[in-house]
Amino acid sequence: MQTTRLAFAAAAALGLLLATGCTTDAPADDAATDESAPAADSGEWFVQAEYDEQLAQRDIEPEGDPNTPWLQAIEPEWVDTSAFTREGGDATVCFSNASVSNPWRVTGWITMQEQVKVLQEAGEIGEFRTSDAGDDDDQQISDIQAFVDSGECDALIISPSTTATLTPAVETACASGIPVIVFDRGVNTDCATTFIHPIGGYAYGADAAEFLVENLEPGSKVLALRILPGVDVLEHRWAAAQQIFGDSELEVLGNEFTGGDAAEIKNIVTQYLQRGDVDGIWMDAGDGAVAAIEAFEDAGKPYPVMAGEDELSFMRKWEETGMTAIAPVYSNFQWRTPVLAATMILNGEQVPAEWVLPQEPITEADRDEYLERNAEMPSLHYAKFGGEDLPGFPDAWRDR
Amino acid sequence: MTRARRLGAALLGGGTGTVFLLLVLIFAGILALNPGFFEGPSLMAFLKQAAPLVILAAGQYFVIVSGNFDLSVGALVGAQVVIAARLIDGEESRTVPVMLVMLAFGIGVGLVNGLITTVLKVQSFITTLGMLLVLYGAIRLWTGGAPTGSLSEAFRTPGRLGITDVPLVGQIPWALLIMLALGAGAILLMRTRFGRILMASGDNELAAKLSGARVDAARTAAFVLSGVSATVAGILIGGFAGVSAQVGEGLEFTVITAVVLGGVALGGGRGTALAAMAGALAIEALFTLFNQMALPATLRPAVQGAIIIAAVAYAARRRTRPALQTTASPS
Amino acid sequence: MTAQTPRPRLGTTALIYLALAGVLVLGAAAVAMDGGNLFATANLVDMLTRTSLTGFLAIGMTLVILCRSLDLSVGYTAALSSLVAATTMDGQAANVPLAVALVLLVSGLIGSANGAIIAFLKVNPFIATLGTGLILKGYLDTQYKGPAGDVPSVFQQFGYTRIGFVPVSALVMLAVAAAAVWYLRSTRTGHHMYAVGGDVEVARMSGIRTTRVLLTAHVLCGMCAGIAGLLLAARFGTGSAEAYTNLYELDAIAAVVLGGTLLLGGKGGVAGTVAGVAILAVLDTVFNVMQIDPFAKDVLRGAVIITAVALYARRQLDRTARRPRFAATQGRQS
Amino acid sequence: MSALLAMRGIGKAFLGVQVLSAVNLTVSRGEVHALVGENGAGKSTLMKILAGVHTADAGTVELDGRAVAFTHPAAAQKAGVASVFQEFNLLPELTVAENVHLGHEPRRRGGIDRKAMNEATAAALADLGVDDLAPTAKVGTLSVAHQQITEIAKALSQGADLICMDEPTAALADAEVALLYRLVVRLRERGVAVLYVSHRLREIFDLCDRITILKDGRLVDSVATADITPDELVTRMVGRRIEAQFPPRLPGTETGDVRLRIEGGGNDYVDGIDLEVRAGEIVGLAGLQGSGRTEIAEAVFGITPFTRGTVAVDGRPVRLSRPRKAIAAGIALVTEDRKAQGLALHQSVKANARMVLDANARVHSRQRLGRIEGLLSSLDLVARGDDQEVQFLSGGNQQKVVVAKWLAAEPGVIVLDEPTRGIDVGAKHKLYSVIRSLAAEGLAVLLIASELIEVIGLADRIAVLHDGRIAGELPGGSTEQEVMAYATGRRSGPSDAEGSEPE
Repeated sequence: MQTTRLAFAAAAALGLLLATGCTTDAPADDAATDESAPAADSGEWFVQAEYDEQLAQRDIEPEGDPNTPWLQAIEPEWVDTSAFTREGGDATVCFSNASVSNPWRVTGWITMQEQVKVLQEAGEIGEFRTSDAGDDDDQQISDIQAFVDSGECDALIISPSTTATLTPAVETACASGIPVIVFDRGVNTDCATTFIHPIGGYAYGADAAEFLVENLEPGSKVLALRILPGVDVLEHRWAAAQQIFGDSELEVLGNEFTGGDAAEIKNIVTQYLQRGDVDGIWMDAGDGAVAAIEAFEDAGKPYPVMAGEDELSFMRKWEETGMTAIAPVYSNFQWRTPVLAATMILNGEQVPAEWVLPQEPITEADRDEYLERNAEMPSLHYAKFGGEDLPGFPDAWRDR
Repeated sequence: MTRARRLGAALLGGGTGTVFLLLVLIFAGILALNPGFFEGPSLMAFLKQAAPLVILAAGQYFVIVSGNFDLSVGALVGAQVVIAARLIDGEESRTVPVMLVMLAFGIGVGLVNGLITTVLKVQSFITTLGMLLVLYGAIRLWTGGAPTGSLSEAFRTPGRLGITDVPLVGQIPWALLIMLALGAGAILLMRTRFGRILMASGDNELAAKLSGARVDAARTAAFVLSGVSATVAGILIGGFAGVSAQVGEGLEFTVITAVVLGGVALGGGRGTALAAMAGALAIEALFTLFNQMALPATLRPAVQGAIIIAAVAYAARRRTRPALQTTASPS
Repeated sequence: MTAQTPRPRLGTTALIYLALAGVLVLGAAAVAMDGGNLFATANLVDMLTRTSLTGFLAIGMTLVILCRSLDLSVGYTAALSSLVAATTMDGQAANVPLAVALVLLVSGLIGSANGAIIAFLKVNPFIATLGTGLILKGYLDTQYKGPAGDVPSVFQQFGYTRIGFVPVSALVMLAVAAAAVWYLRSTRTGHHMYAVGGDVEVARMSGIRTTRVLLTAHVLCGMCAGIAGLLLAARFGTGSAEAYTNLYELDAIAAVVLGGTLLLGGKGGVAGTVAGVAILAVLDTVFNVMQIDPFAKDVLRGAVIITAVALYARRQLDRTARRPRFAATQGRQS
Repeated sequence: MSALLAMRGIGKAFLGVQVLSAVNLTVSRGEVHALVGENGAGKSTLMKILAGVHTADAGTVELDGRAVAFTHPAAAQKAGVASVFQEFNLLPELTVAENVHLGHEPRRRGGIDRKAMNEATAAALADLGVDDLAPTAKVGTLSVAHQQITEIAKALSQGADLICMDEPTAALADAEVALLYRLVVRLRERGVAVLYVSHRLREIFDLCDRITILKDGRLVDSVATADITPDELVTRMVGRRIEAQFPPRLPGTETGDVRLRIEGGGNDYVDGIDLEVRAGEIVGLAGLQGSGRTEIAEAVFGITPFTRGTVAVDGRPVRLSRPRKAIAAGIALVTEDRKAQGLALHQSVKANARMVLDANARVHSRQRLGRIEGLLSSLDLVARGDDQEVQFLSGGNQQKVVVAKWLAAEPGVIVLDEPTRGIDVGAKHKLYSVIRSLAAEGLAVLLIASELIEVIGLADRIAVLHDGRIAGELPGGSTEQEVMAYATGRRSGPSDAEGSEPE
C-alpha cells in the first residue's frame, strides 16, 4: 500500500512540475539532446571518428610558441569573445573542480593556483573562488548552481567529474550569460565559450599501445592494468589500445582493475607472473606503475616493455633500471590554460572554441631532460606539469 | 577429553566451521585450475600478499568480539603508509624511529576510538566512521593531497623481502613470519584473562561488569590492538608495494567481511581468532581464484558478494539450530 | 512527535532541531565574519538542494534502522535506478510514468531481496547488504560502461525547477518525509517497526509478523533509494553507474544517527532524520561558501558527527541509567 | 463444565531429544488449571506449543472441539489463547496502552486510533481492579508488578478464553501476589480458563481447581486439587520425598565475629540502614517489591553505592564504590536476574565459572582456578561437560554456575538476591543446603527473597524493610504475619537485633 503512496507522491511531484513553469534552472529542450555523446546511449566507448581525429592530431604542428605548450593549440577555430569584455580587471573567477583525489589532479591544482597568483599580481583576477565536489557529480552540479546563483562570477571554469552527467549543469551555466570554460573531461554540449583539453584518451592509449607493438616480438604477452571502469577519459585510452592490439600480433593476457592501488597492482602482476611470462605492461594511468615493475623484480623475471605515465616515480624507476619504456602524457600543464583563457576572454581576446593542447609522450630520448628539470620534485609529481616559469617554482610543488 | 572437544567445537562448531570448508573449496578450485600455484615460491608469494589482511583481521577480531566495529582501519593503513613516506623521505637512518612514531600513532588512534566509544558512549560504528573521515582528510591536508617523500629500503624489507635460498620454497617472506607470530599471539591472547574478559564483555556486558571486569578498559584495549594491527599492516603493505595515493581504501569492509566469514558474530561474544584469520585467508584466496579463472574483472564483485552472503547464511543456519534447544529447556 | 509517548521523544527531536538551529547560527556567524551571507538566496537554494538526495536515502534508511537493520546497498540501488530511469525514458517525455514505475519496482525488488536475506537466511544486515551492494556493483560495471540513457528535459525539471528558493526536489523529499512520519505513527506496520527494533522476540510473541515488517521496511528503503536514483537521473540528464562511488549510504546513515535514531533500533524517527540531513547540508554549504579546503571538510564532518552523537548518547544515558530494573531488557537485546 | 481445551498425545523433540511424549491436557471453561513439574519436565514446551511458539511433532490440539495447529503466536491469539511468559514480553520504550494493544492496535480510517487505544486500556485496567496505572505511562518506568499487570491486561485485551501464565508470580512480592490472586479469581468468574504454571505450591493450592503433573516430558497424573496434599504433589513431581522443605542448620555452624557491618547506610533508594552480619550467620532481608531489598544488595556491592554512612568488612572500613572494590573486599553478589546480570550465555560453563577470577587480579590464583571443577560437581551441576554453553542449561543449573563463579573467589560475605527465582524444586533444595553449608564454613550470608517462607525458613535473623528503611528485625522462624506487619508498615520500631541473637 505504501508502494502506491510513494508512486503517488512521485507522480504528484511530476504533475506539479509540469504545472509550474516557474523559475527553472534547466536548459531548454533542444540543448539537452544535441550530438548526444557516445557514452549517452550504447554505453560503448569506441567512436571511430574521434579515434581517427585524435590519432591524426598527434602529427599536426600546434600553433603558438612551443616553449609555452599550455598556450599552444591544434587547428584552433578562433571565436570572438568581445561580448564578454569586462573593463577594470580584478575579475572574480570561479572554478568548480571535480576533485583533487589523485596525484595528477593535485599537481595540476597547484599549478593552477600558482598561475592565478601571477594573474592576481597583474590585477587581471581579483577573487578566485573554488569549490571541490570530491568526485560526486551531484555535488558538482550543486556547486555550479551555487556559483551561477551567486551571480558574482565574471567567468566560470569547470573541470567536470563525469562527461555526460554534468551536461545539464554546464548548459545552465552557459545560459546564465557568463563565459564558461570547460577543461580536462568534456561535456556533451558545445555551449561553453571554450573547451580546453589535450588531444585526448585515444591518443594516450594509442601512444602506449603502439610503443608496445613496436618494441615487442609478435606473439608476446601483454597485461593491461586499468584504474576503474566507466570513466570516459580512461575508457577511451583502453578502447584505442584494444584497436591497436587487435591489429597486432600481441596477445593480451587480460585487463584488470586496480583502483590505482599499488598493493593491488603488485598482487595482480605477481599472480600473472606466477602463471607464466608477461612481456609487456600497458597502463591506462601511471599510478602504481613502480609496483608493477617491482613485481617483476621480486619474481626474478626480466623487465617488461612498459607504458607508464609521466609520473616521476615511474620515470625515475625507468631511468634507474634502464628498461624499455615510454611515458605517455595526458598534459598536466592544461591546468594553467583555463585561468589564462578566462582573462583572455574577459579582455575580449579571441580563444579557440575547442582548445586542443599538444600531448606528446616522453620517450627515452627526452626522459633524462625532464628528470633533470624536475629533480627536486616529489615522486608523485608529473613531469609535464609546465610550471617551471611560475614564481612559486619549485617550493609550491615540492613542499605542499 | 574436553580439550579435544573444545578444539573440535572451535573448528566446526557454530558458524566457525564454514570458513575452513570454504577455504578448502577455494583451494581445491585453484588447484584444479593451476596446480603450479601450490609450488613453494608461488604459495609463498600468495601468503606474503595475504599477510596484511590476515593481521588486520586479527586486530578487527578483538574489536568485533568485544561487541564493536572498527571502520577506521582502512584509512589508518593509508595514513600510516603516507606518514612513513613523508617522515622517512628516503633516509635509511630514520626507518626505525619513524616505525616507532607510526606505532605510537596507531596506538593513539585506537585509544581515541576506544575512549570515544566507551567513555562518551558513541556507537563504535559512528565513532570509527567519523575517525575514517578525519584520518582521510587530515592525512591529505598534511601532504597537500598526494603522498610526498619516499620509503627507505630498510622500511620496505619486512613487506617485500624474506629469508632467501630456502630449499623448496625459495624465499620465506618476513611478512609470513610476522603474520604467524602475530596470529599465534592473537590466539594466545584470547586464552589469557584479558581475552576471556573481552569475550565475556562482548557476550554480556552487564554480567562481566558485575563480575568486576573492567569492560571499558578491555574494549578500549581491543581498539588499540586494532590500531596496532593496522600499523603493522601499513608497514607490510607499504613495504610490499610502496607508496600510492589509494593505499588502504576500502580495506575496512574487506576485513570486516573476512572476520564475519570466519564465523565471528557481529555484536560480539562468539567466534575464534583463528577462524577470523582463516576468513581473511579465504577472501585473499577467493581473489586469487577469480584471477586464475580469468573471471571478467567487472563481474568479480558480484560473485564475491554472492559467495559472502551464501557462506554467512550457511553459517547462520548452523548456528541457529542449537539455539532452539534453549527454548526446549527454559529457565 | 514520531509516535510513542509524546513527551520524551519530542524532547529528543526538539534537541536535534535545536542542534540544527545552533549549526545554522554558528554557520551564519562564521560566514558573516568571512564577509558573506549564509541566508543569501543562492546559499539557501544550495542548502535545500543538497538536502534532497541524502534526504531520500536517509528516510528509507531510518525505517530499516528503526527495525534494527541496516542497508549499505542504497548507493548502488540509487545508481542502478538512475540508469533504469534514464534508459527507459530514452529522451521521450511519454516514457516518464513508465520509467518511474519501473524504477520503484526494481528498487523495491532489491529492497525485498535485502529483507529476505536478512529475515529468512538470518544473515547479519551489515554483511547481507554489503553483499547485495557488491552484486549490484558487479552488474553495473559489467552492464553499463559509464553513463547511459537520456532524460527528457521535462523530467530534468525534477532536478532543477524551483518554487521561490525552494527546489522541487526538496519539496518532494519533504513530502516523502511527511508520508513516512505519518506511516510510522499511524499505520500498524509502521508502528510495529518500533516493536521489531525494540525487541524482535517480544514483537513476535505479541503476534506481529516480524519478518513481514522487516521486509516492508527494506522494500520501502529500497524504493526511497529508487527515488534518489530518479533525482540523480533528473539532475544528470542521464543515468550514471559511477554514482555508487560516492558512498551515499554512509552519508545517509550518518544523517539518520545525527537525527537521533538509535542505531540499535526501536527509537527515533524520520522527523529527526530530516533535521540530521539538514545539519549535514548546512555544514556543506558553509564549508563551500567559506572556501574550506576539501580535505579539511572531511575532518570537520567527521568531528561534527562524533560530537553530535556523543551529546545524544549522554542524554540517552541519563534517561536509562535511572532504572537498574531495566538491565533485564537490555540484557535480552544485546 | 465443557472442555475448552483438549490436548491429546502431544509429542515434541528438539534435535532428537524427546522433550514431550504422549502428553494429554484438558482444561474446562472457568477452570484454573495448574501445570506443575520440575524444570525440563516439559511444562514450558507444552505451553509454547499451545501458544504457537513451537509446533508439536505428534498429537492433536482441540479448542472448543475444533482441531487447531498454531504455527505462529498470532494464530493462537486469534483463536483465543493468550500467554504470559516468564520473561516479560513488554517494550520499555512504548506506553502501557501501546504494549497492551501491540499487534492488534485499534484502527480508524486506516490509521491507528490512539485515543480508542488508551480508553480501552483504561477500561481493561479498571475492570481488573487496577486504578493506579496510567495507560500513557512508559512501561520502562513501571514497577515489576505493574509490568506483570500490563502483561495480563495485554493477554485479556486479545479477548482470550484461555490464558497461560508461566511463573506469573516469579517476580512479585507477596502483596503483589495477592493482587494477582484477585485477577485470577476475576478471570475465573468471567469463565476464562487459566493454565497456571508455577513452582510455588502455595499458590497452586490457593488458586487452582485441577493440577496436571508432568515429569520428564510424560504425564504423571491430572487430579483435582482437593484430592492431593502438597507433600504428595512434590513427591510425584520429583519422584523422591523432600522431608522438610528447608534443611536444618548444620552442626558445627558457629556464629563468629561481625564480617559485614553497615552503619547509617543510605543513598537515593534506601536510608538509615544499620545492619551487621556475622560469620556463620544467615541474615534475611524481607520486604515488599521496591521496599529497597535489592537496592541494599546493590549498594553493598558498589553498583549504586551508599552515599551516606559507613561499611566495614571484617572490621576494616571499606569504600564500596564499584563492584571491583566490593569483590576485592571479599563480597560476592548472586544477582536477581541471572540471564541478564549473571551469565555470558554463549560462553562455556568453565568460562562463566572462572569469570570472577579472570576479571579480578586481586582474587585470581592458580589454586582457586584448580578448585572450580570440584566446586561445580559439589553443586551437583548437570551439564554435558564444562565446555557446554550455559545457554543450553536449565535455569537451576545456570544458577548453580552463577553461585560457583562467586564461590570460586572464596568470599567472606555473600549476598544472594532471589537465588531460587524460577528454578525447580530439586535445584531449590540443593541451593538451600548450599546456603547452610556456606554459613557452616563461616561465611556471612545476606539472603533476599520475595518468598517470605524462604527467608523465615533459612535466616537466623530477618531484617524487614519498608519504604527503603529497616522497619524492624525479627528472629528466624518468626511467622509471616509478624514479618508482614513490619513490611506493610503496620508495625515499626527500634530494631531489636539484640533479642534475636541466634540461639
